[in-house]
Amino acid sequence: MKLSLEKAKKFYRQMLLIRRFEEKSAQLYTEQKIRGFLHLYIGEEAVATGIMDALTPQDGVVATYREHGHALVRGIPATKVMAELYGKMEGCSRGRGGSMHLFDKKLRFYGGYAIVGGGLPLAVGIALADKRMGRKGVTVCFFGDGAVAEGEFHESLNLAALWQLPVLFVCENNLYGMGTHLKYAESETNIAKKAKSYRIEAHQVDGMDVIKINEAARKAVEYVRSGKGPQFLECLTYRFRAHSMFDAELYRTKEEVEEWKKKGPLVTFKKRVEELGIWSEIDADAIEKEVEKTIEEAVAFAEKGTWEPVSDLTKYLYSQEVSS
Amino acid sequence: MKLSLEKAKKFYRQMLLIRRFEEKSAQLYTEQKIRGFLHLYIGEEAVATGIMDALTPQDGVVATYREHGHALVRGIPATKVMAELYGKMEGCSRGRGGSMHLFDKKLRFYGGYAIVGGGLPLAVGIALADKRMGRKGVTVCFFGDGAVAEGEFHESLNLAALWQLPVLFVCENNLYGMGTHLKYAESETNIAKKAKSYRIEAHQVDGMDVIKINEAARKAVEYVRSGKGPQFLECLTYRFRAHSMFDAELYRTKEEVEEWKKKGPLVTFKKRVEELGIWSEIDADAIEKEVEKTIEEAVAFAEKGTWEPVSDLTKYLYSQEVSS
Amino acid sequence: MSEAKETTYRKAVGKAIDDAMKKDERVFLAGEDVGRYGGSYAVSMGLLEKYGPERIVDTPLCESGFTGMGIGAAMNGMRPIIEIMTVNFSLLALDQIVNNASHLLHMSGGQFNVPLVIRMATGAGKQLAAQHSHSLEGWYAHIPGIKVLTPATVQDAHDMVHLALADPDPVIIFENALLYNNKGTLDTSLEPLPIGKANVEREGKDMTIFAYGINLFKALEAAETLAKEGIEAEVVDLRSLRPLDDETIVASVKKTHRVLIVDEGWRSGSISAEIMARINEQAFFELDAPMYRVCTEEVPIPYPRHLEQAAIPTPDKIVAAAKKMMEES
Amino acid sequence: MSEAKETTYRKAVGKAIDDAMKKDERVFLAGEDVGRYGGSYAVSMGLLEKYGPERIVDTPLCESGFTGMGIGAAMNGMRPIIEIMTVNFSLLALDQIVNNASHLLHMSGGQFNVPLVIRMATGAGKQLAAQHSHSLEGWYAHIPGIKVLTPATVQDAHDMVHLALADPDPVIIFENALLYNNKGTLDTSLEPLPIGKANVEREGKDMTIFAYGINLFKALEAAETLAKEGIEAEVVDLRSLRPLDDETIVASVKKTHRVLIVDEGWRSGSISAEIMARINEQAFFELDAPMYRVCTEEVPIPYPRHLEQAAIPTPDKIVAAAKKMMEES
Ligand SMILES: Cc1ncc(C[n+]2csc(CCOP(=O)(O)OP(=O)(O)O)c2C)c(N)n1
Ligand SMILES: Cc1ncc(C[n+]2csc(CCOP(=O)(O)OP(=O)(O)O)c2C)c(N)n1
Ligand SMILES: [Mg+2]
Ligand SMILES: [Mg+2]
Repeated sequence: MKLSLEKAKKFYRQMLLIRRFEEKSAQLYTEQKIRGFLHLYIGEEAVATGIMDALTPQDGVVATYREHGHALVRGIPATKVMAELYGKMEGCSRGRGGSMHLFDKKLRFYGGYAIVGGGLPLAVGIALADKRMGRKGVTVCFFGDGAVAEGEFHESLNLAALWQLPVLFVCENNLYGMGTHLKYAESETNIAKKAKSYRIEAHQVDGMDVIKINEAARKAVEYVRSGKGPQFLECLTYRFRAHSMFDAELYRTKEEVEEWKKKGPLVTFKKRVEELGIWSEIDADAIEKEVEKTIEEAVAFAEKGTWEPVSDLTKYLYSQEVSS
Repeated sequence: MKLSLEKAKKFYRQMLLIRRFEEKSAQLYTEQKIRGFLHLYIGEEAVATGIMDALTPQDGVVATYREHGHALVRGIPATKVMAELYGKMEGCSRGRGGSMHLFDKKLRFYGGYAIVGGGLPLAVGIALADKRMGRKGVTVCFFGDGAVAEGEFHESLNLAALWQLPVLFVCENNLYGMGTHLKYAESETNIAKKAKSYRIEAHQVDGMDVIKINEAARKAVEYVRSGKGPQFLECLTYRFRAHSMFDAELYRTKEEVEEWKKKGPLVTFKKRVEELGIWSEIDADAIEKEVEKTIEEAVAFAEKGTWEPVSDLTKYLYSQEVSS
Repeated sequence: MSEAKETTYRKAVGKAIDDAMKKDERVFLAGEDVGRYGGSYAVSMGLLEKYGPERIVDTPLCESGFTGMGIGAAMNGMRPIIEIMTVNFSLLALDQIVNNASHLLHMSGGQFNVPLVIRMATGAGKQLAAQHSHSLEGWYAHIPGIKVLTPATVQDAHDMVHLALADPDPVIIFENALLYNNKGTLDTSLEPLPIGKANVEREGKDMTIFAYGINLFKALEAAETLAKEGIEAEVVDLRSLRPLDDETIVASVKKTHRVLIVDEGWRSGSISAEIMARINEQAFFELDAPMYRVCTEEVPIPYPRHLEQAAIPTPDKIVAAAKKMMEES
Repeated sequence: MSEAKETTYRKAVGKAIDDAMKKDERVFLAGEDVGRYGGSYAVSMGLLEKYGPERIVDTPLCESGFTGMGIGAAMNGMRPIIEIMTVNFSLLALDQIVNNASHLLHMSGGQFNVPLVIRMATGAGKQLAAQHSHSLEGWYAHIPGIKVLTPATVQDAHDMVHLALADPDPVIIFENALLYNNKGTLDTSLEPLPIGKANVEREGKDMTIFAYGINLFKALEAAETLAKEGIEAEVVDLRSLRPLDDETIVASVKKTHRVLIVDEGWRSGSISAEIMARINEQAFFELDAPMYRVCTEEVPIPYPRHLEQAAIPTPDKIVAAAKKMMEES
């Protein structure tokens, strides 16, 4: 396993960016600057970071409602993501989507979807289009362990496997769908095994270790890009915060959360990089400051942002103006 | 393997009844006595016959739109089934359902369903009720290979396995969903294997051999009734006739059909029973006559049947009369 | 003897479920996160401890599967309450609701009734954006074979659970998510107003405002404002969208001769249209002016508050429409 | 130069798909049994041989999966035609249609349009009973962000495929299954009448009958009968249920002052109600009588012919309603 210093710094910066961005968002939520639902990715930063690094601009991304991290790491500027959380017109979805619906067409970031499982068939179609049009893109589709029980999971995996489409399915198994533990949701809790039953190559990966995830992702993306069909990664991770901002967390113990925090992505990263002997070469303080600055700028940008005029309410219902 | 003469006769009579009943139905369809869709079970008679014999009156049955055989063997009189195909009020669904919607509450025949996959969640619920109410019933759910791709298949198998419900899933794998061969529908064509991925005990059975099906069904029903959870039987069979009456059968060759006919359920039965040395004791002619008579009576009954008055059109929209 | 108590809409629903489960072994509650999480809107908080996981059933995410499960259980003698977390996810279960639940009794020739209760949260107003802000109760009312209830008051939030459970056929209850915190009086000694009866919440002579669910309160607020300007609006709580109470509707039209309908569905094909159609059919010559409706703008609901409020009915919009109507006749 | 030819509705749709596929590499057809079977209504017969299985795509049974696939492919540059065998099965795909296809452009702030065409067979009249006889096109018209087309004529059966493919947004085409064998004239040299334009099929002065799809022909037949009794009915083919052509509708009302709407949806919440609502809003004072509608009885469609016919609109029922209306004013 090799890891360049450059890459190590990048991973650290990205994971920290997600972490701090979301801590700030949580605070802004209590200040009512951000409203609606806010699902934090804290604890799971390694997944988006490790996967996204394996992609190129020609690849596509389909995400869920817990997608701040994916959006940031895919390259949507923190300014535009924050403005979106504020609901400002300068946001990446013009402020209309908010936390659950981040989009960026140029980056082939196909969006955050808030119907659990609803993004999977789209990923199949995006990949089908790439294949048919002779492009080399890989479509990465993120979803949670909870989505696995939905019919669309089944339908999409079958289609992708049947037609050998270039999809990389990434299941972020954080053990819970809201308050429901995986063991209360699935008769078979090994999700990678389920994926294999569609004849899809599937692997379980330590979802707290960005380096391992990145390795697995590079192999998977290469495999998919070479035309061998879809692949499936189950990333074993954990959500440190509540499901959304309205969750009393009755379904798990504080101890359980604390146990997982000990192996959180930043902790694990530091340990791994120390083992590699390059932690000392990473100027963590500088990165922390840099991230802090990015977030300050993001907030300032969002604060300065403007509200979409009410007269635009029906704009973009259709591509052209249509009278009803 | 034991097979009493009594049982052998019963199987033969039942399979023949289905065969002749449907041959007659096909003829009546060309005479326009029967309308709408008519999906024939011819070639697959061994499945319903072998399974149903393993059930008791406390068990429930959920079927598809190809369910004449299931209805007859479960015990709905041929008269009432034929009257239903005619659309007469004396039919088992008051004439309203026709071929695709045979019901009989007393026999716990929960109906023919025409939305592929739509019956599976119902079977889960029926079984759940039996379990919760401390009854010993087993719910048998029939569906085709085509249904396997539907999301509801996935959702239902997971629920039944997760909650260890008394469901016996019976997949009638006749290789085609309309004109689509299984290999064009499933990345994994071994359906029993798919079922196992939910941690459901699953077996493939020769769907042309009523004796083997019956053996497998008896074991499966015992297993399910004892509270061990659901079980899954994949019966490998074949449909000899067109999908419905409007099918040019462009998707398969005459030769393929002829090959399968050589191992059809009646042919296979005779061979097996000859091996057992009891074929000579079955008076096949007498059974043929008996069946013929049953069908004549059924047609006469249907012909004599009456039409539900138009004034009853809105009856049973609700259990009690409701003004809109 | 009156047993009126102050409580919340949330607790009123929870109490009704609790009481029903105590009384009737056949009743169970199933849905996503109804148990260990405590209910996504905390309606079933505490019930898991009381009744255990066999009667307060946390389901996996599979709306079609667990709704169909409820139908099957109802056909086989139980009285399931299926909670679909919000109406937005119910689209995944529509096949089961339309093709099975609503059709079974009729298509089986009267054999299999489906005593199923489905509850779901509905409505916009919480800045949850496009995929989490639907108000489809009026759309559901198109389906024959089901009943569609829309409790607005705390009393109805409670009573309708019991009415639905007592009904031999499938009943869907739409609980507007913004109402859960509402406070009001619950009197469990009262005989519930039956399914299919609308309720005149405020008498008036100049026009009738028909509304249901949360919009009842917006209509009442608008009526107060209008009263100050000398316009006396009658406000009718529809309560049930299927069946609609034609009798009460027409009686009010005959009294006021002017109609304004408020509903949170998208305008085209809303329940407002159906009410207008019926009034046209049954009381055309009673009308002094064209009927008006205040509905939701025909767009996916955007996230920011100002756009969300611009999209959905508000007291201001109701007042404005009412005044315009008065001028026109 | 006119190139009018006699053909069938079925062949007109097939030809349009064929021509579009020839012209535009981005177009493909996907759905259950569109290929090897030849299409469940034989619309795509022969196309597999011509275009191969990558462009005439037989899908497994998974309506949600392959509809969502079509949305994704459309977002990524293709022009998919998704065939959902019949509207009855489309309920399984509704989440994809409502929450994704119809919402994406708006909720992404104008970034992702979805140039998707969905075709499905609709309607009763073939004795297919409760689960196979829905007419939900009017219901679909409630959804903002999609367009809903209902070709009645052979010309429209053809043209609307091209109109839909040229449209940058999701368009659903409802083909009434009883029309596939209809014969009529197809002139491919004609400029298609755009989406959203209704068409006056028959001029008249005494009343307007609005209809679409197969009911256009029932309305025309009724108009002939009425003409014999001295009642001159104008017959308007709505063509598109979303958007509705308010202009043509109102113009006709201003001319005839009496309105009868025929549609095959269940009455409550049908598109007829919406049309009544709009006429009430836009032309109330033009009406000489209450508006009438002939819709489907609010029951699951029963199998036997006499009950099925009793449930759905027929020329007789239209004539009877028309006469009653004439008497009432
Ligand atoms: C179809 C659907 N059902 C229910 C919900 C409500 N809901 C939102 S997130 C969630 C849990 C999803 O869990 P998982 O897929 O594991 O993702 P996680 O939140 O853990 O990242 C639920 C039930 C929804 N959004 N969509
Ligand atoms: C949800 C749904 N999609 C499509 C159809 C149309 N259809 C009816 S039967 C059938 C094939 C089903 O195949 P299978 O499950 O293998 O059953 P078989 O007919 O072979 O017995 C199809 C596509 C349907 N009835 N329901
Ligand atoms: Mg999870
Ligand atoms: Mg089959």
